[in-house]
Amino acid sequence: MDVLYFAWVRERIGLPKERVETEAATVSDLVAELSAREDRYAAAFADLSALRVALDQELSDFDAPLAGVREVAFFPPMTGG
Amino acid sequence: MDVLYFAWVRERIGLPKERVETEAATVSDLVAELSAREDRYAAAFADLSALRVALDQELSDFDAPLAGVREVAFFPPMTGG
Amino acid sequence: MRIVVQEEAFDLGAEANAFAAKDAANGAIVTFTGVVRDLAAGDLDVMEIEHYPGMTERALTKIAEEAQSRWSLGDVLVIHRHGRLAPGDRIMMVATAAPHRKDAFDAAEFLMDYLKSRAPFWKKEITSDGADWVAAKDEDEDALTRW
Amino acid sequence: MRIVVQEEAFDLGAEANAFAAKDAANGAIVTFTGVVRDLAAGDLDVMEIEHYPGMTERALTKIAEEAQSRWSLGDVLVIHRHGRLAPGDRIMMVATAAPHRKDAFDAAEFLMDYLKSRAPFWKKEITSDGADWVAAKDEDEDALTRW
Repeated sequence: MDVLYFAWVRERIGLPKERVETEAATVSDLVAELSAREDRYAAAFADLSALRVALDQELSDFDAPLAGVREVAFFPPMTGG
Repeated sequence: MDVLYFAWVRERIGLPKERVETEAATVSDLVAELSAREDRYAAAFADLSALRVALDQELSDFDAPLAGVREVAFFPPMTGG
Repeated sequence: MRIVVQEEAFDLGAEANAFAAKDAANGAIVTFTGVVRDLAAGDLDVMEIEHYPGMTERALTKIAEEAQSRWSLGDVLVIHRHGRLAPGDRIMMVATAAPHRKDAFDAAEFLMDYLKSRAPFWKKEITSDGADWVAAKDEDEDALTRW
Repeated sequence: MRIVVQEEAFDLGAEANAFAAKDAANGAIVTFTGVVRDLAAGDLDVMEIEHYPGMTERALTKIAEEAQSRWSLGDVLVIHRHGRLAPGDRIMMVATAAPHRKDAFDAAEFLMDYLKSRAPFWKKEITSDGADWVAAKDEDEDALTRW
């Protein structure tokens, strides 16, 4: 699936988008998998309460299942307007 | 003093403005004096709850004193905006 | 603060641009524009707006000053027309500029609520059936109680 | 309904005039315009707005549709910029048209409240001291609870 990062999550991880092959069942599982990879992921995902997640461009939750999802995005709380 | 009429009060009385020499102590006294003059005034002032009054261009009340007032205006509730 | 009472049409876009051009201190600009509506029957020919020259400007100024005292505003604009208008014509506009959006919104709503019932304008609707003065609505008077 | 996400500046006046030109069914037009504010320190050089192409348009459309389902609206406009902006630049605008003023005001406030916290934009302030992502405010999240 495609994994996208925005704002300081993007800066901390160091890239805006990557292709991830995963068997993770939920968003939380994917976060754990990425965090185990490298420190920069662990740093970005250190405090999930400061993060939001979107699945296929719809806001979702960290316990949501990933079955059938093509695009996951992680970002801080939004500051539009 | 100058007495002004607006909207349907003006139409019912048949003029927008007139000079009135009066010893009326309050707005109510002036209304009574005018109503006694002619039917068209009595018709215009028949229901005071449907009227508003301004003294020297400030909204006021029918029991307000007229001492020192130069301009009295009678009109229906306002419909701006 | 700018208060304008005039018979001529105003240019909403030009007024909005000029009003919002002021400075970078006000992050929020709200405008409200009132438009002459077609009646349900759809046969409104003309809306005639009468006003009380002199008192109108005083009343609008007082309402705008009250808004400035209640909210933190950078600027206030009120434009109100009188005379003969047609359906679709713009009757009036208010604009508020504030550092924060809640102040700009609340002040604009306050201005409108007071302008409806406390500024000396009267509307007459002229249709093919005749002419009628628009009656004040209880809900407009009630709207004042929330401020 | 019109939803625009763009890097280029927009002309508030031209947009307001075009939006309000529609018809005589809507007696009330409300616009809100957001402007890049100077920081208290007064040394903001650039505000950078990042967004999530694709999701942004979807989120704004969903918010506008929700407004249309909640209030009786004739039309809704949302314009939001991204990229690099300077103090005084206009970031975004919403406009609502409705038969009645309360609907136009409430819908515009609803759009703004949701746009603040539910549309995927992120602001970064670049000053002479460095760059900082703007933190979401609790009060903006709290503002959603009233709808």
